[in-house]
Amino acid sequence: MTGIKKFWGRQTIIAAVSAAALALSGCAASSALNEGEEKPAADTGGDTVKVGVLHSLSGTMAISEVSLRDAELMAIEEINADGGVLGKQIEPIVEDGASDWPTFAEKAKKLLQKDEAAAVFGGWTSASRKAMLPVFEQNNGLLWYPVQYEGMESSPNIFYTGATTNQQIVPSVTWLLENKGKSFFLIGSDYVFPRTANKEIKAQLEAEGGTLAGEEYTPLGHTDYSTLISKIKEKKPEVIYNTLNGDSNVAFFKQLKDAGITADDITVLSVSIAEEEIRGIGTDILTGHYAAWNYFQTTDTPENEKFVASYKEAYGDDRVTGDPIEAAYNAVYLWAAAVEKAGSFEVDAVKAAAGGIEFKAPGGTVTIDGDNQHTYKTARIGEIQADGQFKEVWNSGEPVKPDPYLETYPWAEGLN
Amino acid sequence: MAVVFTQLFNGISLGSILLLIALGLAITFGLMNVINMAHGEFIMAGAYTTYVVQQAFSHYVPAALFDYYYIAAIPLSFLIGALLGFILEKTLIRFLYHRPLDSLLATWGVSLILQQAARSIFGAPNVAVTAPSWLDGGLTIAGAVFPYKRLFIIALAAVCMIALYLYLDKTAAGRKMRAVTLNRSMASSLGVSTKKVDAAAFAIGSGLAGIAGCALTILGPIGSTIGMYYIVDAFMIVILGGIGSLVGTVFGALSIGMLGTVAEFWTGASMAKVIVFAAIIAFLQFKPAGLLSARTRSLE
Amino acid sequence: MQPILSCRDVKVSFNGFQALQGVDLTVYPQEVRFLIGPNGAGKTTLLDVICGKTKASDGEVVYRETENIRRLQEHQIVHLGITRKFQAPSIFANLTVWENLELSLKQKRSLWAVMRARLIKEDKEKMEAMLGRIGLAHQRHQQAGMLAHGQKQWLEIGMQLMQEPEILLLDEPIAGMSETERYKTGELIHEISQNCSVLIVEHDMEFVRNFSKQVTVMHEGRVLCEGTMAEIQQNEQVAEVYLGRRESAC
Amino acid sequence: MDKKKLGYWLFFIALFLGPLYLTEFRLALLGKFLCFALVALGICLIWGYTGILSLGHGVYFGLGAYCTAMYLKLEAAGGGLPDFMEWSGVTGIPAFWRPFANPAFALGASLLVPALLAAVLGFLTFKNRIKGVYFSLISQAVVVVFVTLFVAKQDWTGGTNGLTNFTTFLGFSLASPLVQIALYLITVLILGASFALAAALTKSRAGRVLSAVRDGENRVRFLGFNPTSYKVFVYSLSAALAGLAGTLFVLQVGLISPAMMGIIPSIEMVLWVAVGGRHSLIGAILGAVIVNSAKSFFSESYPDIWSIFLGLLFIIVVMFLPNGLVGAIESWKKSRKKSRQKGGTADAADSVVS
Repeated sequence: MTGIKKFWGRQTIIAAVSAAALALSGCAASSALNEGEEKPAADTGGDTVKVGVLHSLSGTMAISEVSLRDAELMAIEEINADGGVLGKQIEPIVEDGASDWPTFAEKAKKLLQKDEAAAVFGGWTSASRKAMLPVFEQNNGLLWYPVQYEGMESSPNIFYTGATTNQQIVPSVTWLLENKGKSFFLIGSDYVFPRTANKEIKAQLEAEGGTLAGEEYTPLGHTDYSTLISKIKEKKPEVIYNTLNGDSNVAFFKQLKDAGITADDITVLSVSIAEEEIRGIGTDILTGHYAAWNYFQTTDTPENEKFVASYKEAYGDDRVTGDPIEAAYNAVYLWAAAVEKAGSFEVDAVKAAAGGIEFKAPGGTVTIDGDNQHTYKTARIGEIQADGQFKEVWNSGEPVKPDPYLETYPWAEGLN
Repeated sequence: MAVVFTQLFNGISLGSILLLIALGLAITFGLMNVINMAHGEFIMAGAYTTYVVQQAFSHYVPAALFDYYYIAAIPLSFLIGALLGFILEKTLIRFLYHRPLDSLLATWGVSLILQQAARSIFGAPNVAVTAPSWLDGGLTIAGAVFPYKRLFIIALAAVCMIALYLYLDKTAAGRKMRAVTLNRSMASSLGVSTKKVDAAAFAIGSGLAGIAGCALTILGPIGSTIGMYYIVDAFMIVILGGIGSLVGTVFGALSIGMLGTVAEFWTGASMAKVIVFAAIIAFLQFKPAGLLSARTRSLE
Repeated sequence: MQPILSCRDVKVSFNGFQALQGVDLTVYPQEVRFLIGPNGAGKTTLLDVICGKTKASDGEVVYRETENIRRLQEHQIVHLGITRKFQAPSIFANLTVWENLELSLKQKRSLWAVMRARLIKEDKEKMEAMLGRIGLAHQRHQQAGMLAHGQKQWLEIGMQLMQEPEILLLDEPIAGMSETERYKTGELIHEISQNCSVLIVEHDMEFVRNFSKQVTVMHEGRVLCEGTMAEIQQNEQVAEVYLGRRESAC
Repeated sequence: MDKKKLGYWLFFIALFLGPLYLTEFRLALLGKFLCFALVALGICLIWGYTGILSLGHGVYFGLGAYCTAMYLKLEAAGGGLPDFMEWSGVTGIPAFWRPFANPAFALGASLLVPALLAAVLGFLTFKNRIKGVYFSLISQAVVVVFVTLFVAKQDWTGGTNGLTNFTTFLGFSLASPLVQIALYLITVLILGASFALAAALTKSRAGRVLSAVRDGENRVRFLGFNPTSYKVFVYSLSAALAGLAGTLFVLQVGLISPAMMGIIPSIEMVLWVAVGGRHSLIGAILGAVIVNSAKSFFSESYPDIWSIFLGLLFIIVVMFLPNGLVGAIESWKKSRKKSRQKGGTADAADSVVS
């Protein structure tokens, strides 16, 4: 019995600690807050309206997402300076998703239930969006997701202000086939976007007369591309379609150049390299390669001139804009316009009013498609210049209607 | 045929990169038995040092001399890594020599702090380092291209290895280090200051991580998280090679490099990673002491 | 009489170094056998081989003429009734004296049996008796790590005895003990040998002289000679390699 | 002794009554933390009591969660193909998925799969006497293997997105607040039961063998115990607890992805135990709740720098509180007792409070 006595005896004090811990778990878990109502509903009382800004400010995704937060905060400031929305100032509540998907879900829940945010702007990776989706659907919240993605989704509680595949990938593949060559080598990081995108590209290649030279995936964070480049050399493709993510791009392009492959030998078209990423990779090794987007910092519109100027003024001359940054900026304006039209912050009212909302965005006019809550966007292809900027070589002329399920493309029939 | 040569070369190249990464650990972990999870962040520190040196050269040094920034960056990366290691040893590690599992946890905390510090100083996005132009291009033999950068890294790894070997075997300071790591109490009773030797050994190991970081800048990204990509690999190499054996570390790095590239060539990069790590786990079941081991692993 | 343990041509090498170069040793029931020899003679290594800590590279270790235990694991050897006390006290420092003894009880040691095990009256009585015998009755609730050095040695001997061994291997049991403690230990060893064989490695010649019957001298991984202490002291070879050297060392 | 038990009872009753005084959001958070506490309990058993430091418990947590998530996904798909398989181009449900349509099978598997994997891995490594930091590092290699595999086999596992967007569990809507409260209560009950089980184990003779293994594995062998079987047992038990926690997590949070099995979460799990007190079961539970509360708090208040706080926490605990909060409180209590004994002013009322 001594053992038992010892076990219990050692820890008498714990009972007291338990009470303290319980209080901690309750209180610390949520910072100073007023005990809110059980049911979340956009809080429209007072002079301000709260919105959430939810991006990864730490962890591996912080590299990309911090700029989106900056753009969203800038748009909010501009709107506030202009008198706000429905006469109310927008009060942004910034949260860190920490590159961790359950954290995104947890923070989304917090923004909706505790802060009663009228809308949340956030996310980058598909995984973070997928994690937040059920939260927004269950709490009838509103998420504005500003990054190009793989399509095949249309949640009633999400507005997608980045491109879906038919506004970025599909036209770029057509352009490559017409201008650069028929033989494609697909490389991507091993996760959902590249795999899904490549599935669509393969179907499109088959339908439009291209050939598949190879398809390779590398784990996220992979940095040795020597073997993959050997494979590319063996297959001698004319085009490399690149859906690598983040850091891997740096390693890939550096090592591609070392292997003696230049833009003249094989064209690389990327869909995840914007102006900011170019700076991290180094312009010298990217010059002459291509990227497909809906916006470049060099896009020639009066709105863009102003946008770039104020972004640099707000965050420093050395900062650059880019497609996701612009889409994040647009998201805030589109939401504000929809609220004004609805005359209410209520999610259902805003959703009902959103269809057809237009915004003269830096990258050209964008319009919300009421059917799938994506936006009409102009597709663009740019060539990377020695100064780290893009020279636009092609655009779709007019905004392309979003088609997340590729329903209007016969070759895509078997895909979903 | 060119493919075979290229792949063989790729294997050696990857092995040499892994060796550079693991060489510092071979000292701090292999000889000193300290689990330093912040080793990856010392690699990161070396990479950022290279970036800073490059920035300094582009601002203050005539353009004609710019290409030599890299020559200056290598010893500076070593010094920064060594300095960080020295501070870490003096403030934290020396209290934890008898608690290896705890040093693992504490240094993990250090690595979190260093990563965040890098983000605060250099910003969240990656920074770019332009490799010196004398490393551009490659040697073409029989249709296979051997990039100069990779040849350079192989050479650098070899030089570090040899320098380390000479230091440990041929200098008085190095022999003291060996003596302390082999038998602490005996060495100290012979008048060796174990405190000094510990600090020096840890600093050298960390400095080597700095050099690895400097080398990585010419091949890959420079950001706050690069340390995390390599840390597990580095530990696996040292364990696989055999604790306390530098030669074992070389074998470990080269065999992982070769296996990795061969597996990647036949399958894909993801499956190659799975195969390599599964192979390591399986191998250690049969030979828990690693390929070569200087000491029998004491049981208690 | 049938030997309880016979080592035949036991060899051990560590990375090429021949620690044992073919040792033959026979131990009989209820015998107290002392193993002496200069440092590095292989005495402790021999104990290691018998208890399974070190695996012999060649030779046989036979228990009761029937079972070769050379390849058995340590705990299996313990199950046969061969227990070992190490040179450095190896008790469980974070457990109490009482708990240390409880773990040492002769019992079914399988996981399932131990999980259901309860202290029965008989066990408690045995443990109480042992506490008295090793003089730690008042320290029963102390953490073993807090005991004095001599007390730790006694506790460990007690732990070996709780296992009711057939063969007890002792490595320098009196190191660090006071004069009286030494004497008591010697007495205890003779008492023990009523029920089991004891194989002792010891450096203290005084102790060996006082308590030995049979002594085996080892040198450089071999058995040099066997006999009573008196016979050993007459042996010139022994004097040369061992006693002679010892005198000069002193 | 009764006082102590009373304390535990009060603690768990207070948790059980959580729905009465916590908002829906906080209750959900606490529910999640209690899942983590269950993992911490298992880690405490192997680390604090047996001396095995596993840096790979994320895998067991993840496997348990995936087993249950597969069932939820199939139920959400209503007999059809789960959504992610559709867009991954899979035409039929893979054979190994099919049994998971049965909830009993899925829940059973969520316990047994982690336990079996741990048993196999543990048996090999422990039998080969790999321990200490070597075991810890090998457990990290296991994490790398599983995370890479789960990410790469996207058409079977959902890739980096993981499995999410569930609808019902045994027919109950997971979105319903009542169901969430019920799940919370179940979590509290399971945590309480696991705590009682773990406490019973540690105070049994087998528990003392485990402590003995921690203090000196070889010496245990010379008492005739085979440490391998004890270590394999406790390691599997700990893995099963992690798997169970994964199940409860996926039911409450509605999401599991390879990121949650990774090296970083695995190390964080150990931190919880270190903060609470590695030698104390209740400490492990408190540590998990406190660290995660602090994480939520800091990342809400100072999102940019919470990893610095986390890093400092690691260092401070290791350097100054090697036995965690519970250890610190105990030694404080001891020193107070001592000083009081010296002063001879022992106050009866005071000692009742402590």
